[in-house]
Amino acid sequence: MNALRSILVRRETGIAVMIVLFTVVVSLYKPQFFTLNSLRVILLLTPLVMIAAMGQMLVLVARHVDLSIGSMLGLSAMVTGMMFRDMPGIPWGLGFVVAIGIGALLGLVNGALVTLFRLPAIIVTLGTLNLYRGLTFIVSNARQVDRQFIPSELKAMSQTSPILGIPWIIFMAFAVALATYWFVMHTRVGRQIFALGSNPVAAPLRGIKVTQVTLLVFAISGALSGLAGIMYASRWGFVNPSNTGFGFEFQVIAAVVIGGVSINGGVGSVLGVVLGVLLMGCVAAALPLLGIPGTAQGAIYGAVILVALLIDRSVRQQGIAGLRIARA
Amino acid sequence: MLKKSLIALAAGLALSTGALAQDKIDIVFIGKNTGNPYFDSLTKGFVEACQKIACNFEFVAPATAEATSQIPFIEAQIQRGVDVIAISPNSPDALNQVFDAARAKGIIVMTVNGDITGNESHRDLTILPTDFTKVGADQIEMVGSLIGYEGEIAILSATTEAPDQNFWIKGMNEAIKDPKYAKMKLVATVYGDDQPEKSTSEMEALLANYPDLKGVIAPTTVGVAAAAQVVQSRGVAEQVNVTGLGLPSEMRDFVKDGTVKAFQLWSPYNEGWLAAHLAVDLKAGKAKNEVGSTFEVPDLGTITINEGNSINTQSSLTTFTAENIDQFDF
Amino acid sequence: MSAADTTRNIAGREAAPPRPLLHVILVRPETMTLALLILAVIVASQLSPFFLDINYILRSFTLSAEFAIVALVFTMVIIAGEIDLSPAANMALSACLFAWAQASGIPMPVAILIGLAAGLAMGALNAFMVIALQLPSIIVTIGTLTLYRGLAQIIAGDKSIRVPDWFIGIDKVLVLGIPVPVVIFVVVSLLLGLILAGTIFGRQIYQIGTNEVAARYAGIRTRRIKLVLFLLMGLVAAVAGMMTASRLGSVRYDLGLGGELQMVLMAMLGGTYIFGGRGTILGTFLAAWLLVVVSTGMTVANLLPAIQLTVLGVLLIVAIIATNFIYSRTQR
Amino acid sequence: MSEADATPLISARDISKSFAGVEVLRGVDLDLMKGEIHALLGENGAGKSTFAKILAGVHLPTRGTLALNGQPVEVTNPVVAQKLGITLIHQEPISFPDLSVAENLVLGRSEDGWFSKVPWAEMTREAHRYMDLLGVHIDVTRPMRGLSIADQQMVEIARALASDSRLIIMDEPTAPLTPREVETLFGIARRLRDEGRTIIFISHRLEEVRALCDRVTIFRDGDKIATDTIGNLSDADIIRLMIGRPLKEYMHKHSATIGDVALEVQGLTLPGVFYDIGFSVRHGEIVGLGGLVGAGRTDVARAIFGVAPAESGTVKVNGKAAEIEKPEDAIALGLAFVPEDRAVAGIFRTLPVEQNITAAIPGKIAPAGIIRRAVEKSLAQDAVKKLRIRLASVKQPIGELSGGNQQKAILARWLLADPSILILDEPTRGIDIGVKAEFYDMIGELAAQGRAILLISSEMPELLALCDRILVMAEGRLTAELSRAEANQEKIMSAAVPRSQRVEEAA
Repeated sequence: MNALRSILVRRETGIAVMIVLFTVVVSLYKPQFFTLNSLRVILLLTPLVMIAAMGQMLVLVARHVDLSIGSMLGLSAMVTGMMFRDMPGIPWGLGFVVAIGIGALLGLVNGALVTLFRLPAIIVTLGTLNLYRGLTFIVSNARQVDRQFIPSELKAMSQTSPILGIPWIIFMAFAVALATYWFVMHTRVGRQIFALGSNPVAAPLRGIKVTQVTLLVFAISGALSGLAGIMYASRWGFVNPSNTGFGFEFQVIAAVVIGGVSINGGVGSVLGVVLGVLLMGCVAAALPLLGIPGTAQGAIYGAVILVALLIDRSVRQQGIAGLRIARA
Repeated sequence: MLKKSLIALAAGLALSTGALAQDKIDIVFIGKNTGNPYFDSLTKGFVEACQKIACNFEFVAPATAEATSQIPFIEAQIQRGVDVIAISPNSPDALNQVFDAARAKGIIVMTVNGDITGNESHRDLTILPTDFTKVGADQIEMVGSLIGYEGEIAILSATTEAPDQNFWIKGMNEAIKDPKYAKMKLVATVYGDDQPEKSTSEMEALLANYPDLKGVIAPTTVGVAAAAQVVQSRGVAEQVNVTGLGLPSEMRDFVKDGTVKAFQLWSPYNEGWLAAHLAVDLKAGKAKNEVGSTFEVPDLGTITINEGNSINTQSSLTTFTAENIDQFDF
Repeated sequence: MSAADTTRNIAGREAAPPRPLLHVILVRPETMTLALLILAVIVASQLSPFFLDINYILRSFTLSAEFAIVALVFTMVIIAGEIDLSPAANMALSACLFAWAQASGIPMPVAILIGLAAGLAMGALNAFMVIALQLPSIIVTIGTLTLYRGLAQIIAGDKSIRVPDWFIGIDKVLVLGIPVPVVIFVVVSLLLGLILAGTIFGRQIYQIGTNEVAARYAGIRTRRIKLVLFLLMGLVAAVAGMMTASRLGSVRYDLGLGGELQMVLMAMLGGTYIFGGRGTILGTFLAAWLLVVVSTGMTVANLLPAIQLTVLGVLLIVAIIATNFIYSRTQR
Repeated sequence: MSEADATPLISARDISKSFAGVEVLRGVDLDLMKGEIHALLGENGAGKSTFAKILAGVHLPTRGTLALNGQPVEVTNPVVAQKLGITLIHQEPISFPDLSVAENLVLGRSEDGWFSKVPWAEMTREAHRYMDLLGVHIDVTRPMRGLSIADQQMVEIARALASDSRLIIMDEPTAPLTPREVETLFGIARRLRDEGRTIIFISHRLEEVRALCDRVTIFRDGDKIATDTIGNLSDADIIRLMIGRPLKEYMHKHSATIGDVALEVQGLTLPGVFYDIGFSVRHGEIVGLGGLVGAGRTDVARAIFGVAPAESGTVKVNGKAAEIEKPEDAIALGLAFVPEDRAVAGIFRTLPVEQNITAAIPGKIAPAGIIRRAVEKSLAQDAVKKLRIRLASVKQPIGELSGGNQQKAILARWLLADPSILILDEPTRGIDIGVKAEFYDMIGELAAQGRAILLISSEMPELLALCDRILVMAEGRLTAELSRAEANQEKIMSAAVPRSQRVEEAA
């Protein structure tokens, strides 16, 4: 009884139910939506968001926020793309190292500003959002890196599939999600991130090195944005200084919030975030199929975020009410 | 008091720089946004022209292509006192007021590679890369030749209100009525908003909704690349022919691996080249901005100013195929 | 328990000596903003000979005036300990509704009323979610910002809606040589500055932002004051939306896109404390000019937006480091 | 004690502590033996908690040395303390509400690297073992959030066991517990002692100390006054040592004439919090409201004042039924409420003292909505003078003032509103002894002016000294009403301690 109740009030169940309902309703109108290929389309819409969402989840759990992910994605993708362009013949795998490394470095800068100067992350990352985007323009001289310069092996990752016609990058995204799951559930520092977000005052009393953990969290967010950056190059085959990663933070934060990560820290699950990302992907894939004009997309996203907030609140209130009954 | 002296100071400065630049005219080209590869080639036309003739050229552009982002840049050029503003407008009407202000100062305002349709009275002239009335028919013919003049086709456009694309789509709808295309059917027109993600989703939806689709026309550089990528990754390039308007630099791979057999465009370089020459000639009085008047441009020959003070750099579209694509470096 | 004890113990010492008056006057964030403003003017006039023209600067200010006006109310919302990221989207939706109404033949005064009512309604929705449902305002208004702009897009599509010729050009009308939007900005600044600094309403905004629980215990009507602020935000955003419509001559769904960033920049550069309780209208007033000078100076020097973005990012970070430093020095 | 155990577990020598120049602990020498339960007694602010926190590494001593098993040690932070085997259990335990019970148990113990694996299965098994050992039934996989305070304490104790702590410090652990829970706790404490561990027990309740502890150390005003075996001291001895002066010195010479009923409460109920509360307070009368922390006293006051209104029941002010739904309503009726937690519900930390003082009288400083600075300043300065608030300037942020002066400013805020009914919730908590006396005088004076005063206090001497009548609450219900003549500590305490049958009634 209790176990059932606890499953029912879990956030993940709610999102899963929303995904199922949404799929059923859309499939009634458009049977094409309920096909393996459509699953592939949905999945192909998600890998970049999913990877960055893992980093954002950790940042939110630690009671911060990272608005600069889109610009970190853009800058690391640009540097990597330029490397491919200007050093032909360089091993394509090196791109991953470079992109992730640059992303981690940019994330560390965010973390350092937040911890050393004790600044609010929302403002710091708003500043670096502009700063990193500006740097992207400067290093690239406002030039796009064209398709022909992106190694074909890299591009093939978004197209060739090891199994079931599902391309490599989707497996990579799920691998990152699994790794994150392992990281938050099974490493000491992963648990410390949750402890830190759950009670920042008590954390140092239990030997949690707050500065280092915060730096780590921002560095991970940056590194994953860098990974998403090189995957952008793989997926779209170009890197553009103004478009690449622009507005990405909104998609990611929306997905993470829908996935049940609390902006008050301490709460969040990888499964919830994965489902949140998938729900967003379902909506994005279904709209053109239903012939809903792109102009409606913004309003729908806004409504989804607000609905997620309302659900969150009612769950929270039920929790409190339940407590009161138990105490009385 | 302070204000007066500031104005005097500014006026003095403006005079002195104006005097310096007397022999060369100042041209500024304002692109839709920075980092847009299309304008790299167009800008090159300006730059190389100004190396040969009497003009100073500068390129500026806002970071994003939204309707109002170009306004501060136009205001700045007015303040700088340039002679000619060439611009690819981000909005057909939000710039009217600031254009009027520029023209009131004697600056020639020319729109390049896109016009402010419906508000033509707010600019001096427009330079378009080709005769837009023919684009629709050319594109229908192209897709027809690729699919053997038989089967379902669809259009993947930019935004629903993009004026040029809508004009061409209108042309396509007219052209397809020709008996030659009787076995072809235009089943859908969708809009990818010139974003790769959105264009991809729309293309995927087209393939899902119309399993018998034979051809897709994407008359926008972002759309055609996204559509090509979808058929490439789905491995359906043999069944679905993607064509449209694209940049050789973005399409080269798709053409070479056979995903796209042919697509079209014009020369952005020539737009810049022509605009710079025309600007110098107008300022020097060698050309007149009147419908029907003509002027000479090296390499392009005699150019006529058409109805609505509109100029075309080439009469019809260039077609790019695997054979010729390596001849183009933009 | 231990945290409370620690604060008690720290507070347990004797009263600190007062700070010198000069220190009080000079060591405040607005001083920093003013210094940056002066510096920016000097740098900009070195960058381009065309910059130092008061008419040009005023004209350039009109391009940001709508955001600047909204940023003043935004400052008050932040001081009250909340945030509203939706006003730029509100500007777009109320302007779209207004333009759509007048374009479909509704008389102009009624259309204006529709626009204003829409702005108020959007403010009311924010207020409802934040005050009545007690949801965090930052996430609520990120949601409503997406929603409002999305609705604007549904109403207007990608089309521009024209406004009548007589309505166009508010920025071209001069009062004593000053464009009307600038005049409005100055008047609103004075008005809100006086309200914030000199009335009990303003005082209570600071008190709520400093400690909302204590404010409620002291009988301050915290919910009502926040409601007023959110409604004022909605109303002023609607007015700003229509001012933008007048300046551009047409309305599109992307009107004011990215304006929330400008407003945050203005408030932060002006020394408003992101967590509430501190900040002034004077700071935001100066910061608005600072922002205009910086961006105009760079634009007229034909610097690429790359540099502009970088400078803005650095400026924001420097400003908050300075603000936090100043607050930590003045508040022991 | 046998000679074999002669090496004390902890030897503290000359431990002193100052906060910002104020010495709160002076030269304390104390030996804690293995296998003893040692009580620390003293009034609030006597230094016992500070001493405990120095042992646990929360504070660093300004002077003095500690030795563990005869070896000198430096306890620089709580993590070091944990490693040395010293655990401090807070009254409201510090926990990570979103983490599971088992995780809370082991967090901070492991020395392993960041990326070493969390041994879930082992952790859960171990947590179960400790819970079984303590004889409590808590699902160790559920999150900490929502656990009762007693259970949270059990988790803390389990944590001490898990890290094999030799010294366990319990800071007022029994205040929020029911008698049954207290019994369980004591049983565990005794068992731990018999295993050779040392327990420091901080409490105000003599009967508990007597029931549990072997030795007792008494603190007063930062000095250690005495250490002795509990059997050697009578209650009277202990009280005398704690307060250092006869009780009656505290007595306020109350000369107010008691008038009509000012505040009358009937059947006030907020389910789950308090039930059927009824009492009255007359003009000129000081009515005390005693009981344990968590008995619902503050909730009743909050309900009367409209912060969190009751669901049923009536409140009458000066004989008229009053609808109080929010604090504004209460203020309009002439009520004032000085809340318990100054930092949370009282002060505006960064705002000037004068703005803090005038916060509740907008109508007086800004008659037409516009603030009259001169009026505000003179009102504030008068209040500062009258209440002898020590500060540099009324423009100073209130956060720069000492706790007692902050409290005076909050009191000043309400006195400016000229309330006829004043509710004071723990008004002297955390205030220096000298300032306390000032407060007692002021409270007496306020009553003498004809105001009705409801005084909530956990300090029995304070209630006994000041009040005309004393009400006592336990578990959300009024359990006693004592006149001044009949009131004494035993009666208050016996009414305050929850009884098991009352628990059943409530359920």
